Amino acid sequence: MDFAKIRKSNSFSVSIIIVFMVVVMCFFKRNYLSSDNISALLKVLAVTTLVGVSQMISIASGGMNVSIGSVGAMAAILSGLLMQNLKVPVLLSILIGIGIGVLSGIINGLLIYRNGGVGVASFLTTLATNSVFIGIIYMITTGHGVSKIPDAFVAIGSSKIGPVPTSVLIVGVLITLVYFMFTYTSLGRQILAFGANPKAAELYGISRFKTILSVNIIASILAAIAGMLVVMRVGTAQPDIGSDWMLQSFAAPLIGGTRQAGGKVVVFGVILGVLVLTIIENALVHLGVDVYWTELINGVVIIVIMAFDRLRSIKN
Amino acid sequence: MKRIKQLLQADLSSVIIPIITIFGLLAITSEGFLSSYNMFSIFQSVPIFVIVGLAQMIVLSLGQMNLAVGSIGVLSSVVFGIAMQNLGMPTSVSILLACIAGVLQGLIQGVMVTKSGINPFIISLALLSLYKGLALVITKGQPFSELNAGFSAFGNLKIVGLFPATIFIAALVSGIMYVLIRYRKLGKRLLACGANGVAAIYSGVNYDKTVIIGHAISGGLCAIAAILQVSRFGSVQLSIGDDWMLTSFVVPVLGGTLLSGGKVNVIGPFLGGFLMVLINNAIVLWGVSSYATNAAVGLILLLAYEVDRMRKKMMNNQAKSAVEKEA
Amino acid sequence: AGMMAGCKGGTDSSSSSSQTQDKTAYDQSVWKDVVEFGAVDGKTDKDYAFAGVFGAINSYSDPMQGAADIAAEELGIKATEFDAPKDWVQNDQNTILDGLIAKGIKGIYMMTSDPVAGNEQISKMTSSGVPIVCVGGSPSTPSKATLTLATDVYQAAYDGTINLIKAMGETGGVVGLCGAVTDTNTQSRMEAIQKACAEYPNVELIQIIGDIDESEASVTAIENILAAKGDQISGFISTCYYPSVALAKILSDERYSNVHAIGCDTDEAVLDGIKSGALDGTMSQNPWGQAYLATVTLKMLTDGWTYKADQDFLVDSGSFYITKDNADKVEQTQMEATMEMAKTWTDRFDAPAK
Amino acid sequence: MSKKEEYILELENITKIFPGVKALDDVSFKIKKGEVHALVGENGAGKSTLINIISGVFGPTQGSIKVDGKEEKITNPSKAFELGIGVVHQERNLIDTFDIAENICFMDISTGKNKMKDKKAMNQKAERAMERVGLDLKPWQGIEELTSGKKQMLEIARAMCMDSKVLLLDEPTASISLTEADMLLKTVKQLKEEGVSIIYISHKLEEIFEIADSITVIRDGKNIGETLSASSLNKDKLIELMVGRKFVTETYNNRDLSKEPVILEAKDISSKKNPIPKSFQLKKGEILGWYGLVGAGRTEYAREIIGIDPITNGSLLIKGSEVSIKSYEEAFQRYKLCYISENRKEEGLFLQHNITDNVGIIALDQICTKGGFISYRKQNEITESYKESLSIKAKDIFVETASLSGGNQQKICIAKGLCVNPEIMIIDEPTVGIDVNTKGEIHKLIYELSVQGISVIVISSDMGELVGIADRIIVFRDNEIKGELENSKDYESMSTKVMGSILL
Ligand SMILES: Nc1ncnc2c1ncn2[C@@H]1O[C@H](COP(=O)(O)OP(=O)(O)OP(=O)(O)O)[C@@H](O)[C@H]1O
Ligand SMILES: Nc1ncnc2c1ncn2[C@@H]1O[C@H](COP(=O)(O)OP(=O)(O)OP(=O)(O)O)[C@@H](O)[C@H]1O
Ligand SMILES: [Mg+2]
Ligand SMILES: [Mg+2]
Repeated sequence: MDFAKIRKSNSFSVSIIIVFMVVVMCFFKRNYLSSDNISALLKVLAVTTLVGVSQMISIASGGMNVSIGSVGAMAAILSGLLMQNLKVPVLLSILIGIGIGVLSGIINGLLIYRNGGVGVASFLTTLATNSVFIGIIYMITTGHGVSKIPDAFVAIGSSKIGPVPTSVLIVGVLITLVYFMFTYTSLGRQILAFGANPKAAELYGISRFKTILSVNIIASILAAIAGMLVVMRVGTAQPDIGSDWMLQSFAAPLIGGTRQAGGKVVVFGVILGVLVLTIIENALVHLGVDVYWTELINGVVIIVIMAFDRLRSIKN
Repeated sequence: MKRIKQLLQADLSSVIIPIITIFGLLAITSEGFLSSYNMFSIFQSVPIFVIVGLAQMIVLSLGQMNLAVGSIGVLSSVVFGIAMQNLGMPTSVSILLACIAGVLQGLIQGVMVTKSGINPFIISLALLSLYKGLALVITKGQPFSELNAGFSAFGNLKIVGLFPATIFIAALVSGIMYVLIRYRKLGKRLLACGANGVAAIYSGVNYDKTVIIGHAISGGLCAIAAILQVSRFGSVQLSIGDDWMLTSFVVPVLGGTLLSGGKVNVIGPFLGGFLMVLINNAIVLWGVSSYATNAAVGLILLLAYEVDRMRKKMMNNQAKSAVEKEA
Repeated sequence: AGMMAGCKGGTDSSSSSSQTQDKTAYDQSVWKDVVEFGAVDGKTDKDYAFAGVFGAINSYSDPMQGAADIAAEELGIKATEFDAPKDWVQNDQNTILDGLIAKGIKGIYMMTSDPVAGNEQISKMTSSGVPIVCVGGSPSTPSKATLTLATDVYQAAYDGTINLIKAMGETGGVVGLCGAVTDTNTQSRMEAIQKACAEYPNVELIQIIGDIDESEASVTAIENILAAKGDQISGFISTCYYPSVALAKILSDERYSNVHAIGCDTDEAVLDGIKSGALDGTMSQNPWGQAYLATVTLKMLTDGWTYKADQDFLVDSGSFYITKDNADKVEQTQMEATMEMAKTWTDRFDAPAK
Repeated sequence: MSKKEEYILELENITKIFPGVKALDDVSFKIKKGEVHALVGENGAGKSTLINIISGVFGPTQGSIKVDGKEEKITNPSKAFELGIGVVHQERNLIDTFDIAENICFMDISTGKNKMKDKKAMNQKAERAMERVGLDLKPWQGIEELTSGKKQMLEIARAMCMDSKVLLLDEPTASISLTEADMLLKTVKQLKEEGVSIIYISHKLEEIFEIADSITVIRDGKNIGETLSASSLNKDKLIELMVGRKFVTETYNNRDLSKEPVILEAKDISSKKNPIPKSFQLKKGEILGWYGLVGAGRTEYAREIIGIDPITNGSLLIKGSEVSIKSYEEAFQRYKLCYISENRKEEGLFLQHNITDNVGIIALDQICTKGGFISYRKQNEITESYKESLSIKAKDIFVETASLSGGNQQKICIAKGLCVNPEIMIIDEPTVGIDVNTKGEIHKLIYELSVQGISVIVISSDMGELVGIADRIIVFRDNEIKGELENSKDYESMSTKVMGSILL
């Protein structure tokens, strides 16, 4: 990759903005880059990145998945309940949590396939399954969190390996795997081809069924892991986990350069997108912005960032 | 049997059949269901669902999404509140101002979507924060509760002891939208832009203008929904619209609007809204835990898909066998 | 657990038909000979079908149905129902309320999902002859509800902040954590925090963070503010549930052992936080007493009692500062305070004319 | 036994019924190893449907297929590839977000044979494939900006590198230039030498006679008679078989337009994309042909004139007065200047809409009542009349345009252009993918329009077409106008002149 190409990329302009935001924040707040704040940022970053990557995979295949949050919550609640009530070992619970992801991925995948496959169908179907999943969560928990989570489980989230929080490391590994999948494996390329032009992909031998199923399983596994990471971070498994993931999950990959219509992903761009979102959130707290202004500023900053990216791409 | 087949073939069967089924079941199993209190309450919930659904539908018909429906609603109602409470304007002027505010917000969204080249989804997302934020900054979160008494009464006005006045507004708005989409040039242009933007341009349609108008109408509808909500609550509330987004998608989709743009069913949202309200009502009347509300709505949505598939399959088979017979 | 019972809903309670009702509970209660047992004046059991509806699914309302059913048993009426919308959405609550009335519920104790918007629904219900008693938090006034049994949210937030400041040794920086800023109750809580902080010259209100009544958002916000201004913060006052749970988790870290915090509600996670020392205490209200007295009130209103015009609309049901010392006796504390109120409860009403 | 083995592909009694249409009715034919088998027939005859069945896109309602003498159920495209059947479909099927190499080596990706991506091997493979079809592009280039001709060649390159025993080519030359087509035909011949069997569909009968060994004619979903050897037929006879009656090509006489006023004049128009200034004049009632090879810049020039791409320099005069057109809407509404795109799927049709709605959107003014309300009765009448006059083959006017055959879709695009009563029409490649019969009808239509006083610019890469109908021909090459010729209506002399000016 030569520099000229990098300079033209969307990731580059988003990076500039991130650096700019950090510099401004450092100017106002000397301790902005304190290790405390960096670790606070990283912890949020980990979960949101996973959520964004999960959505990115769906977008890549030309679909949308609005049930990410409820899948995450289901995995979190069920693994939590198993550990709390049945004293199931931590590792097994995690595996079962991932299993929930696989299962809901299969459900989503089958229904989406049955309902036609891409775009519309995936949005609607996951809208429906999301409602069902949330219903299930609330029927199981009656709205109560699972608070007796074993320390060993929570420790995974709060521990560090070297200077890096374990959760960040887990997400780092996962996102690298996803990058690898999209760049080097034929499954990844198949997903992209299907996303860009489902008809052509099918005419030339890509199975609609397999693609949709694998996309949804992978996306749901990531969502399930994200849900459990939240539990590790928060210390309890609350039924409201994932309730605010939907918009972030779309915003992060799209800001990061993923093509909304499918077929093109910038895997590490998701991290940039998440950085933008979390830095805004973090900065608003640091600057002590009045509660009534946070929403407004949030909106304005996102528009400014996207406008900047746009201006640069016009110039190029 | 033939009747049932015919019914299944109707475009709206995927919403009408569940409505009839649930209505029938409720009427049989629950004695309170047909009470005038309950009927009134049901009809009272429908209008806002319908109009919010229409607001989303018109943007869906363009092949886009309006995530900011709720925020447009809340900012419009704040304008309404300021006009009526702080400036002492008469009701009609306040309503007009609120609608203008809604149209304006939609207009801004439309202009940004067409002219800025920024991803429409992100624009809508950002405006969602921006409009809501603006409403909060203006009001500091304070509601407006000193509204014109007559206006507040309107939201709970009964006609013939059964129908809330607001449902007539919803019917009127649906009717106007129906005519607009089906019988006016604008409607054809909207659908064309949704189906294939480039082809629309080559058919002499001003794409940008049409998209902007579509968003503006959507904004206006959000404002109308907000005003109805205000009149039902009797106050301007900054949480108005917080719960609209999901509804706005579910209602038109239950009513048969394709999410990919280019095809809509204007009567659909009315029925879709009615179905949603019926489901919610059934859950309380049958004493099902309200936790199941979500699950039920989801299942109905999936069911709508099944019915639709059955319908298409049947029609295809019929057409096929017709060809075979000919031969 | 109380909520699951609500799911079954409309199941016939044992008291529905027979005359051979168990009056032992009545005989031992404070209501003996004051409020009549069972249906009166040719009314039937059906006229005493009551329900409770909370503003959202929330652990605050956990003790309510149990308390209401104790009252129902004491007074010889049907067991109550309980329900709540998933989120604080007035429209959803309206659907539940209207459905219950259609189903034949004749009296409701409730907390509005939105204090202002819920008022119109209260008017609608009362005008169709269903008495309403508000609990948990007051709707905006004037309201058609008979009365409100609640803790004054302003007072509770104020008291909580004062308790925090005392725990801090009356000096240091305070951070307030609040729920939805569109809620008028949140606004009064914010005012209360500001006022309490202003009363102490050495106490500075660093910031109030709003809109974080969610499990993830609250953790993020608290971590962010600790990273930003950790050295200035001596205490947190939380006025809603999720931030309280988050504080219990985050402040259990040794580094924050000198940061004080007062939570809200008495959920297990919060009480555990108090026991472990992460939180200094929590502001408990009295949901048990609210539901208990509200049910009694509904029965009285149906019997023909009327609320005296000179009585306050808002009846303080008390709030308690729960610390390590009384963390095990939360419900008991609430019951005791309630029974104290119950002794003079009927004084607030005019007895039915015979 | 030995005789049977000669056939690589045998179709037996294939019937395909779509809801409402019997697309194929008892079609049978056989293909020998190493022969080029042409399928000809009018638009909507069922050729593409047949291709789709052989390549596993959908199954037949009845009938069976034998590959190499063995009966096979080809249930999906992958199965077809496994059996060694490669295909280039009528519509473009490339992945826009993939680069050239990935598109060419798409089968490696879709079959998942090579689990890991080997970029280098892929690039080499792609380069070899492109060389074979005469494409000079870099394998790592993106494809979004390629012209439609290049894209078509890419698809052919992809089909070539599948190493198939049978290759199905559905109108591969419809939108490519003559040189590219020559290259393609050469490759086809070479493949034939290598023993590959080819099914070749085209409406260009010259090509058929150039390469086909045997020909099967399909009319209304049935095959007409047995398969014929190409040498036993001539063009007229073939057309007669296709159309079902004797077919006469009309000739249009030269007209004297010297007294007609100039209605459209472009003076040194250039744009950012095309800095070379170009001028031309169009008279009232004239048919002006724009000839050029694919990619010569005709479409772009037209887009500048109709206000879609902005003009940087030069001036445009309509009826003598200078105009500045800012959008196509303006050109269309105000100046009655109408353009029909060469790209019917992307720029012409609303595929999910039915025929009436496709026509209605452009004829809004005609179908509206005085009060501005749309009259569906009028919309149907107008559509019905065009269905008749252009003989659009569809069950009725309420079918989705997506389900129509390619040629019929093109006719709808033309109907769309006609129904606005334009004063000036620019028709870009009007007869791509159109059968001979309809082609004649469209030419007649264009001629009649010009007689009514409408001025028409016909952009075409088909010299015969232009020589047949144009009054004057402008020749484009590399974004430049290379010459302007009066049409003598004599194909031989005109083509030498045109080629002369292109090479100039
Ligand atoms: N998916 C479909 N659904 C319904 N009808 C279809 C479908 N595909 C094709 N048809 C119909 O089948 C008939 C044959 O179409 P086909 O595309 O095979 O024609 P063709 O011979 O390839 O014509 P052309 O030369 O115009 O490409 C047409 O009448 C067409 O409308
Ligand atoms: N992506 C591209 N990169 C570079 N040049 C391009 C690109 N796309 C088109 N061109 C060039 O633009 C010019 C005009 O193309 P245009 O499509 O207008 O030609 P045309 O004569 O109409 O041919 P066609 O029959 O393909 O429409 C050609 O020189 C072509 O090579
Ligand atoms: Mg074809
Ligand atoms: Mg062209």
